[in-house]
Amino acid sequence: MVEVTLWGALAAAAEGNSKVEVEAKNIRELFKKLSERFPGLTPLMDRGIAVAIDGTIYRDTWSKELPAGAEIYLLPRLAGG
Amino acid sequence: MAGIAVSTTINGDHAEFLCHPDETLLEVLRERLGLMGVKEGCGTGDCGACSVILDDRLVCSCLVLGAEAEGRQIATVEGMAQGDRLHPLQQKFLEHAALQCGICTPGFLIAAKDLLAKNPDPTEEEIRFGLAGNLCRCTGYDKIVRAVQDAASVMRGA
Amino acid sequence: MRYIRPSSLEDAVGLLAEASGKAAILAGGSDLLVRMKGGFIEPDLIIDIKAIDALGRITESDDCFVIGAAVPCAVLGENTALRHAWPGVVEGAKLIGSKQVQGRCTIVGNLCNASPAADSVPALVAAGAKAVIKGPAGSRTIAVEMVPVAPGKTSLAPGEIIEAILLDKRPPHSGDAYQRFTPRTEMDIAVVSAAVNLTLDDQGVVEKARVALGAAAPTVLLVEEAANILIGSRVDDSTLERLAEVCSGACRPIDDKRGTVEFRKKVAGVLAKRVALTAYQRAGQK
Amino acid sequence: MTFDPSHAARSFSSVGTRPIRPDGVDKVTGRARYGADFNMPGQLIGRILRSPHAHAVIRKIDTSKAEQFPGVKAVVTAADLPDLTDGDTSMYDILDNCMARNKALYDGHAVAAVAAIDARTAKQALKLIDVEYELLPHVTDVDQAFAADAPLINETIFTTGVDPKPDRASNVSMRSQFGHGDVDAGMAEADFVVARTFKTEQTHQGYIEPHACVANVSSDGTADLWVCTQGHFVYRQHCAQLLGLEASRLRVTSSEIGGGFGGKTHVWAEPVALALSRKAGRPVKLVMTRDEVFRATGPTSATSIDVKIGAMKDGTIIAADATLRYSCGPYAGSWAEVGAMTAFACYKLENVRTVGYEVLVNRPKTAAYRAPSAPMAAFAVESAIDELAKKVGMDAVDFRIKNAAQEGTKASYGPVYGPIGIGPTLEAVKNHPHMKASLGKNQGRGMACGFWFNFGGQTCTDLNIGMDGTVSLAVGTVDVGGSRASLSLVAAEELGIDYAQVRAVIADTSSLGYNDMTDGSRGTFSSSMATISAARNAIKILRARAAQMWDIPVEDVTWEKGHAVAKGETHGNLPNLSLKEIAAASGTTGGPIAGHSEIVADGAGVSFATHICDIEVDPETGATKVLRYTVVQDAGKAVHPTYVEGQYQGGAAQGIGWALNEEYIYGKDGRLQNAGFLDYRIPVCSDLPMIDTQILEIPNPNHPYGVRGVGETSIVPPLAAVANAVSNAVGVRMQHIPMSPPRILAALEA
Repeated sequence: MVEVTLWGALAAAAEGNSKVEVEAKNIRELFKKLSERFPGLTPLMDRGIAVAIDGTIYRDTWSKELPAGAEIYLLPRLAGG
Repeated sequence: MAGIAVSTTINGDHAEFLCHPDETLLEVLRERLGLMGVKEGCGTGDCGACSVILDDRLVCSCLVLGAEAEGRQIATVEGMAQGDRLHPLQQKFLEHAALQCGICTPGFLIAAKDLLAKNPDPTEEEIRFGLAGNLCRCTGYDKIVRAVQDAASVMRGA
Repeated sequence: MRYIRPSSLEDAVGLLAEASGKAAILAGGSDLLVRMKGGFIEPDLIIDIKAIDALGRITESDDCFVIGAAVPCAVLGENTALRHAWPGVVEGAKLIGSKQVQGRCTIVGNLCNASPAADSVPALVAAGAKAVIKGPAGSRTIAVEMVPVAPGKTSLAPGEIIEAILLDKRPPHSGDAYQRFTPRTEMDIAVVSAAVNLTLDDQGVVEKARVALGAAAPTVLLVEEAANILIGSRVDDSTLERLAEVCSGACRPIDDKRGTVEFRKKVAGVLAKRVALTAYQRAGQK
Repeated sequence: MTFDPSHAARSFSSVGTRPIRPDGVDKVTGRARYGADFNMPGQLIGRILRSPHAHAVIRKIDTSKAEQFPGVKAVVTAADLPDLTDGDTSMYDILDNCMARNKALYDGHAVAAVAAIDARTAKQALKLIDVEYELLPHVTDVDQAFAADAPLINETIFTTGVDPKPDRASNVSMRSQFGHGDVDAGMAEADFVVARTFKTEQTHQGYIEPHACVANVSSDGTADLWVCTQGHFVYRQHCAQLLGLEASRLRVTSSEIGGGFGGKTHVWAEPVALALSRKAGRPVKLVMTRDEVFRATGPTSATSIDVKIGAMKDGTIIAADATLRYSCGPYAGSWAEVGAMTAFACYKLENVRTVGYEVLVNRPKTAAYRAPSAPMAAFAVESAIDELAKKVGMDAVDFRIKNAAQEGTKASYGPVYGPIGIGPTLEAVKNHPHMKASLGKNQGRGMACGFWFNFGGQTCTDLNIGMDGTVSLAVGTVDVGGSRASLSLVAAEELGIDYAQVRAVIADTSSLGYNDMTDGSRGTFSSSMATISAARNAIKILRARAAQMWDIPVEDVTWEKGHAVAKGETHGNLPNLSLKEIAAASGTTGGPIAGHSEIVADGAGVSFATHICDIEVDPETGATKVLRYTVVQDAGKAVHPTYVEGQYQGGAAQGIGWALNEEYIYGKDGRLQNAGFLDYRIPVCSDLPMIDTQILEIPNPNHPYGVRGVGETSIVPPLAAVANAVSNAVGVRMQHIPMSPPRILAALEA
């Protein structure tokens, strides 16, 4: 079980929850479960979401494991210049 | 619209071409003569990427008509190196990393060549004002100015 | 479209007079080619006047300098006698565009472009320069300030060409100066500008003065009231303050992408003060 | 990949040196080929017709006269680019931006295009296209567009990120919020509070090379595109999707790129060129004019930002709050969101809240510009921080040091930081001689901090070892500022050979696996990671080949300084085999030797910088002169320090231009008034001083050498550093950027 923090716009789409507990071993599973629980998140996830695990931001490595007790943050997937 | 026959000298070599009355020297150099080192950044004389030396004057080739080249001497970046020996400015631009993307570089080299021909030992301020007609968006000009200073010193034999 | 390079002024005037469509004079090309590129003008005939020998020279007679219509501004700066006599005029001419543009642009082109912000015009107006005009009906000579009548419009009749600009030789103790305001140090168009031309008496009192402002009205302004303030003074602080006030008041500028009405008024006065001081110092040294 | 701590003490042999770049000679001799420097046999010239109106319904487009004009070979409109985006709204927006469908949404929006035998014919043909417009009310200002009664730009936009969902459409496409703690309670507790509103105008990346491409679609369904881009693989994806082509049948070759800075990260005219080529059955070259570049591509957001920060008497910031409104052009964006994330990223804050609003306006579609959105937020926050430091009575640097984020700090945008460089940059600035130099009359000094995330992303690299022992490195991240040099250094470092033995090239989309574009400061970070891994894969093969040549077990072969070294008691005396010797024998030991790498380079380390600026202001005219400028930034590890300095200096120069003079100026008619380099004033050489740099190296724990991206952070602090310098020089807080002379004079007289 990991605790995941959602940023503002995402929390609004997750019925106002800014923190949710999810049983997930990696990023792929996390996205799948969140999407099942809060269908409103799906369009935002399609637009792109990054995951910060203990401060390191992952944009594409969906196989990345979520260590127990890790600090997990969902963030918008950003554009750069 | 009949073409105008023009006979001119480019980088020391005789060149002849036909051009439209409203065709710029920049268009002629790039599209008719294949001298693509001359770049177009704006086409209105505001960026200096198309700089060439026309007789003894530094000009933007986008503000010169091809027809005006008749009987003149034109120097472009393609004529700076002697065989495989780079011009000191070219060498110093490389050593100082005075280019990032490099699109403005030919114009800067030509402008700097003209500057040093007229003022072999310029101050930093003279270099900065002398090159103010050439825009560079990558470097902040710092390394360009240093490269010109260094090249000037090499060219003076110092 | 045709491109013709006549070798005599008469031929040029003839071509211009006979042109059936739109004809354009090409000297430096730094305005013409930009307007052609932007599609603002599509001439049927381009008359390149640079092969006309007399137009490419600066000559000196006993009483004046004659600057040919095809002389690039860079050449003005290289003429020692002209630079010494009319440093303000040369300053203005040398501020047009970049070094690349300097090698091409001409003061006559700058004048005929009829922009209120033209850099060389205020100093020419302050200098009392004259334009020699050749046309189908012969020659005439008029003050340069009579050439532009509105932004982009001149008083030249169809078929007329400006052949040269005349600048008088200077009496002793004379000096002129020009400054413009631009956000960048180079490669810019005047937001507002000022030129002052002074002649002093032996005691250092201003005897004659002309003050001109650029980009302050639809055409360059010759501000007589400002000149009157300088005349009789030693260009002291209180004179300068009054000069600034009068110049600011004389402006009739617009708000545009380059500046606001308030800014132009204020800075016109500031620049007038600064150039008056420079002109006074220059005059005192001669 | 993780940082090898042994590198901290390691002395690199290639990395950290400053050799001449491999593409340098071509660039100083005029031989390098940029977007417009390529031609194809039988090529036509394409030109685009653009809307002169800021907001108008396109009633009818009659192209018949243009089609019949001699020399015209194809005319296209939106009908030739049907919507194949299948519900992908961001791609639909890109499509609509390439060619307006129902409405023209800004001055410069493409409405039709022609391909003709030459540029003159194409230009004349554009005049023969009749477009019937029905004008609509427009809005170009971010605050006016945000207002409830503003003209509506897109009736399908309902603000997301608010609960409940709004019942009517508006120009606000998204609200986003970040932060933690109780800001209101914190603010109530504060001994000192600064609250101000700031505004920044829209700027353009200002690359000197206009967008250019040559498109060639064959009747057999294959296509080629030569184009200046920051990401040819991304352009392939976009073009294939928009044109209905198979990605593998569209080969995209990236030309040398004459500057991008974020402006060449998605397609603009390329799909139009392909559509013209498809229709005409001939190659089409399309080069934008400078006017088109300004009117129709690139710009960054204009912003309006409210900031409120509270501090205790001892200088601790107790609460920080910001509301940020960012314009995104006429399509939904996520620019304010990034501004909201970066705004307070430099600080350790218990109570922080940022709210961002994306605001649609009738201006060109906003594109990324170097650390997109961060400079404006930093301007607002760092200006308020400076003012707050004064109120508290602390030195501006000390105040920031006291509140700087550090390892373990919970960032204002959420996660906890690893090792970071904000503190060290501030300490370096505090001790910098620049901070101690004296100032004259009308002169002021300002300093400011900046933050940027940096990205990694998908990366693919091939390293091929030739039989003569030279190495060809094929990279897929476009080289925007010297990365071929830095990647060659990395390959040389890993293989233990000379830099001169490596030649890096940018491979086209048919020659290498997919790569994300060069954005987010990722070029050297991610391609160096892939290069290291490709080199290590090649070394495995080199060791195996040496083992074969020696006829010993591969476990007994190590790789040291460019040589296979035999270990073990029985064959420890074998003479080392050089890479060159192994390569020469490769034909008989199993064939070509190569190393490949396909990775997602995650773990880009965040980056911080602190800048110092001295400025002189003419109080009578508002004119400014930058007297001295210093950049201190963390690079993690500088692979090619000269090009790292170049990134620092270039970002600073762009930021200075933004701070002082650059801005889009729109008339009441909604038309852009300064679409050229004369009136859009980027700094010229005589406007700037030398820009001093100091490179700090706080290793990124997620990169084997500790590399962090360096390209973008340098543009974040300048707006604020310059504004603080001007404010200190004139004694009035500057709140509107650019601080053009009329604005400074108006502020002085207010």
